[in-house]
Amino acid sequence: MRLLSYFRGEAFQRGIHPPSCKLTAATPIRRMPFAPRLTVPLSQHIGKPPRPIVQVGQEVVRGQPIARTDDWLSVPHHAPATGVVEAIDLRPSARGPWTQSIVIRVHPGATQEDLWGEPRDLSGATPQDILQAVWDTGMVGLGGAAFPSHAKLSVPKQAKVHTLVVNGCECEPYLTCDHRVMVEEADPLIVGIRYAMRATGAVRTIVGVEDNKPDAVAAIQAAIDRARGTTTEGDIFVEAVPTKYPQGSEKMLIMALFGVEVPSGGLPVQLGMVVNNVGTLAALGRLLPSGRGLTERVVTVTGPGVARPGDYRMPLGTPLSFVLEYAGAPADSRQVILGGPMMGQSAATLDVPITKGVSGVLVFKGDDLAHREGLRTFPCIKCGECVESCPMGLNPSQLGMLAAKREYETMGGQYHLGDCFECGCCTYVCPSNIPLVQQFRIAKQVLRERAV
Amino acid sequence: MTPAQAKNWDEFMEGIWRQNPVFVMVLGMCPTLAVTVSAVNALSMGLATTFVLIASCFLVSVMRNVIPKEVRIATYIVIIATFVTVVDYVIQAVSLALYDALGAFIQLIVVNCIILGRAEAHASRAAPVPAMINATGMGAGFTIGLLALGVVREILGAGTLFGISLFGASFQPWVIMVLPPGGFFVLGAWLLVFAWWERRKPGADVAEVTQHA
Amino acid sequence: MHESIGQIVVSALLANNFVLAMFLGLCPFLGVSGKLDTAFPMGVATTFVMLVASLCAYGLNLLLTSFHLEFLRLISYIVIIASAVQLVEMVLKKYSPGLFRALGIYLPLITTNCAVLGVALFQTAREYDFLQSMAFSFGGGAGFTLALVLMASVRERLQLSDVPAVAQGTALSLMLAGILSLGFMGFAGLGG
Amino acid sequence: MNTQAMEIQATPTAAMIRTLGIVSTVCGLIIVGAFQGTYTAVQENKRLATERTVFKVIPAAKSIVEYQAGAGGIQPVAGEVPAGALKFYAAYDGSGRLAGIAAEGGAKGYADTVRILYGYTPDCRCVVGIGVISMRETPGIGDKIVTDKDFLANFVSLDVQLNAELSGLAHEVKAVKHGTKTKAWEVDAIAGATITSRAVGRAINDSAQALLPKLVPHIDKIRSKS
Amino acid sequence: MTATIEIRTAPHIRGPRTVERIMRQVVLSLAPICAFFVYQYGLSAAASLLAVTLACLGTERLFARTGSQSGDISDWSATITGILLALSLPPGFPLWMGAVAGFVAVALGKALFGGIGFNVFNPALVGRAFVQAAFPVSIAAYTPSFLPGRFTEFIPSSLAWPLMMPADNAAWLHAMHLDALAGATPLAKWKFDGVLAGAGELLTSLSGHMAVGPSPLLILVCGAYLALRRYLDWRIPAAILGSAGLTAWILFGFDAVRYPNPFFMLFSGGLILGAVYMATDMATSPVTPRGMWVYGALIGLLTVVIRYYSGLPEGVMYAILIGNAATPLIERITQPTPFGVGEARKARRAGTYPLHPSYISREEAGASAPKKRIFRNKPKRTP
Repeated sequence: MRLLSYFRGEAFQRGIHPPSCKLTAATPIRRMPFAPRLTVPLSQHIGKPPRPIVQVGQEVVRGQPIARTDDWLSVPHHAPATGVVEAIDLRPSARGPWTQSIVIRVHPGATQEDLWGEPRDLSGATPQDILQAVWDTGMVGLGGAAFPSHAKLSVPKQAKVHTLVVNGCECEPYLTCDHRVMVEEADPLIVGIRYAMRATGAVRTIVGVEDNKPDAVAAIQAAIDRARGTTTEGDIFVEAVPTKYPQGSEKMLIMALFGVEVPSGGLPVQLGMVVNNVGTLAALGRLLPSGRGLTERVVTVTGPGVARPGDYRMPLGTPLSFVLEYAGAPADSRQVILGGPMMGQSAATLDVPITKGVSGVLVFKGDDLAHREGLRTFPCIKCGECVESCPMGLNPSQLGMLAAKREYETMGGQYHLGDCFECGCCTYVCPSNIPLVQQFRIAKQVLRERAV
Repeated sequence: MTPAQAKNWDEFMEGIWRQNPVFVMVLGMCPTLAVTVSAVNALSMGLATTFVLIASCFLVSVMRNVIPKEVRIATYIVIIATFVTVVDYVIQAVSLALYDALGAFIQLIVVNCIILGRAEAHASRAAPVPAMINATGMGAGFTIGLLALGVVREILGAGTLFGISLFGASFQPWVIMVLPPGGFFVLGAWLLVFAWWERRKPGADVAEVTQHA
Repeated sequence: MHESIGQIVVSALLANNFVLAMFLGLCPFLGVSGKLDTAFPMGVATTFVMLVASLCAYGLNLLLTSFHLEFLRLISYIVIIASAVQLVEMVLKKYSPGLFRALGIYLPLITTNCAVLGVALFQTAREYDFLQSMAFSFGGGAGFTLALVLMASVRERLQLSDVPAVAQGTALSLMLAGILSLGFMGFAGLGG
Repeated sequence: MNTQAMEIQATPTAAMIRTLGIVSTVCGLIIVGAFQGTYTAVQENKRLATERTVFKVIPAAKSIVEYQAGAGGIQPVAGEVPAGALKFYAAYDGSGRLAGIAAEGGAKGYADTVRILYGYTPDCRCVVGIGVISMRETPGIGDKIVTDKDFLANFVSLDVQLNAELSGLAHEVKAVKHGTKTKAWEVDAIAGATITSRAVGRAINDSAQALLPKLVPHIDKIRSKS
Repeated sequence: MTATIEIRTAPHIRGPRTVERIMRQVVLSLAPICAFFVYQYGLSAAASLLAVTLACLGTERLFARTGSQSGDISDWSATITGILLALSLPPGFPLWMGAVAGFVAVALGKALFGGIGFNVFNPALVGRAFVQAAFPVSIAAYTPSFLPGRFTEFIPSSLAWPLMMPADNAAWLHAMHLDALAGATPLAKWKFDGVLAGAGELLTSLSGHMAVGPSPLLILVCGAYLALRRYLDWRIPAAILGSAGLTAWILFGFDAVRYPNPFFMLFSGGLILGAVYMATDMATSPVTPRGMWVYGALIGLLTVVIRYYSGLPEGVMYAILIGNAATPLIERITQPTPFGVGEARKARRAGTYPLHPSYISREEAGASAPKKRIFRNKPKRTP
């Protein structure tokens, strides 16, 4: 298998090729108008939520900080629109439980220009200064994980970073927001990359883009050529990698680009690398020089039957119901997914807002689900499809059988459950229709609880 | 029936039914599977084992107060081995053909867990008469078990029962029944039948439900 | 007529596997084959005891035949096997505590393992010489271990299956042993 | 645990030895009694079994005598058969004349060794019958060597004459494929049971190769019942 | 948007493959083989296929009704079992024995363990091994192929009364002026009579009255179709044929007189059928890629050993059964190495950028190479 994937020139071993369904790849990014009310949850990222610094009834200006914290693994939030703080209380969130949120009633006729923030010169800034500036923008990983960007860009003392890897794979079917960002905002991306290189001390940057997006590769290459001579930080390259799910996982991308495995349980920084999403860096490239905060992001709204699918630049906090109405979701929608179809979450209600980590809104109709619902679930027939698709080289078949008998300890200790990052390949390919990933999530949760 | 008789009857039936060494306790498997290719062999083996069982239990019971704890197992084994040797010679004297058919398994009665188990668990604590009654029950249970196997294997494997042809000359024997796998299968099938029967009894459902919950 | 050492080993290991073809040592086979972690040490311990017992029985038989005391064979064999197991236990305890801890709990079980007595009786009945006896007991022990390990690994897997409630337990083990035995029938005549 | 250990210590060694001694004595008595009591019956059984087989392979026989053939000729068996010597049975008819000789042979069959007894008649220098002593061949296939009439017909007159130097058989006895027997020393195998058939052929051949060169030169010594 | 929305967990899309689809594809690929089998042996073969398959389906239905089974006849797996079993039996095998084989295959080989996916042994082979042991005479009674009148007349042994001995085919064959031995399989002919069959006959089964099973070439083609569509794993047949061929070739090199050539080894008997269709049964073969190689190599080796050295002419069935039994053990030893757990591998071709020389060493990164043990994945005893 290893030999075969070598000869095929495959990026990494195993993985799957789901139909890409990138309906919106050629549509330019459009702006979405303000919803009447925007809901900004305080907890939008990994780490502690910040404290609100505005009161109910206070007028806020788009771009003005409304929540702030000193906690390292936490970022400030900025008002996504000019308006009045209507409430600070519990609102539904995508994950289910209601969370503390700031609700802003948007002024009619408010502009989408950012009115807060002053331009600054970062040409002589130290890495520490840049990190602080990144922190101030409230930036988190826009690829979906929503890990605070300043934390990701900061290098531990004992480690040394030589390469910045920029993740432009966007391997999830349907999603095209990163793709459009790369095509349309290649120049800000280069700017963002240069800041990131200075922050991390990397001497070169490689942008990895899946080879099903040649226009993105060309656009970035053009931007690199334009920037040539002005950069002082080091070389920037763009590289097409073979299309495969889950290439967007940083470990898989590093495997594809360098042919090395990130040690199990380790981080890329152990190999001297830092990985960032293209969307994040492009946004940084725009926000850092102007000194503004993150108030909007590009979200793919798509799905079979959506009337106006496309990539929309939408203010954070826009309620899902508004998004769907604007994009023309079909009346018989039965499932709304935040994120991609492989790893995204089902929205529990349409009141939940778009947050920093949402990269797509995917709508399925009843017909699309009927096929899946009609499938019978069999016991594992040991066809081995999952073993051949698990990018982490686990044995989902065995893990699934153990999970069915609640042998969680064995799964964790003997079969490396901890390495599973829930990409969903095993469940996608399983002919027996076993909810493998779902079982693994439960198992990991149980193990985590037992460990405490 | 007087209470004493009832108790004796109970002791006797325990080995035949509730603690049947073959079907319930699944002990003494080696002879059970090896020699039951025909009903005659099964019966002889059962009787030989029963004899050893009764005789050893009697002797153990008689001597139970003299035997020190530390050497009791050794003593039991010596006693059992003695009676096995006796049986060995008796069978040789009665029929050489039978002796050949049972082969080394007569001598292997020594390590049959049933006998040592009975000697240790029952005879060493009971008076000679109850010990013998219990042993007889066990032996009878063992013999019945062997016979159940032997009858099935002989009927299917040779079309005969105790050497008498049942289906006429053109019967197709199922050779597998007299081969090793057949022994495993027939005993397994008997156990399945018993398990199925047990579960049909009222009350089994409740146990099942709680097990699944 | 004269069987070579290799033939004896192969025959006892596969074609006439102690457990699957000769029904010897079934009690531990059914009892200890639930887990692979215990099955393998048990097999090794049994093989070791079989070798020792075979050695003792060979010597004893020489002694008994020279005094024409064949009728004491069975009783002396069983006594010597019981003592051999005790001896092995004591020696291991003294000189290899690690091994003793690994095998210790199995050793008493082996005394009543008919495979051990079977080796002694069969080697006498077949009039094997010293080397043949050793080969026979080694092959038999290895065959016992092989059957035990195969059985244990299959049963471990079946613990993850939804076996019908009726079939759970000894019945399933016996059926498995039967199918394994069917498979081993293919080796019939091997070494001939 | 401790009290138990104390109790164990409590039994004096002498008592243990005494008990074991008593048990051994009792058991010994029982065993010896059984051995002695059954000895004659067992020997009688064994003799009868042997005679029955010998009479089967040599139909004319009425009585038998055990002989051994060694380097120094042939003599009646007394006690142990020495190494290198071969045991055989001389069978005599009602008038005391030698009816034939029966000897054992064995060869590896399909499952285990097939042991047979074959009858040899010096008059025709051929095998006149076989009987199976022990085998574990597949029932229905291998065990046809006992019942298959065509196969048994091979052994009514199977040529085992010696070569000119009397050092071995003139022609090797060999089982051939079913239906292809052409020579008197060939054994026509049972269709489907070739391996067992071959084992029988080999058993006769091996035994005859070893026994007959030692036996035939001295055959006159046992022509009549002594 | 008025309809209520539903909550599900990721992934929200699914691959097209289902158990029924896999099984249906296998049945489809078996169809040409069955057709050729019927063409070779006529009425009896058709009746045998029908009887065995029906017995399997009936048994499956019976046990499915008890509620203890994970599948049903609608998943096609019992059909596969029936067809494979029938293909592995002689065409003139008495129908009642075929039904017994079918019953045993499903009852003992599958229902006992809980149905599809849980069986430890290939059900078809359990059934085959059972009747091989039970009726050794009938199962060795092959009849020549391409007999005249095969479409109008049954082979006499087919129509035996239940539980009764079948008629001997010898007289029937004799009436057709065919030697009684014409019915021996090429392997039996070689083993007992030292006659080697020709290459063409073996490959296509088309010429003469050879008593061979379905054509190996046809099976290979059908298997290749399945393998290309990834309905069976190509590694197992490759490993079996490779190991059997290699072993046979080495032995042939040692003693070309005693051992037949490897070509004969590969294409005679049921090796191809076993390697392509029987050993690849998903539930009973390892799921790990490395395990598949080990499993296949074991089966190939055992097949040759049994064919050469044991009393039987054919050993594929036993080899696969033993391979099945060893599968859990093989799987345990050959668990895949998780990503990032193995030792650092050299940059491969796909890796476009070699790592910068100044990157921190693996030791500093805290990555440690795991120790190798016999049972690699043995749980660590943690207090």
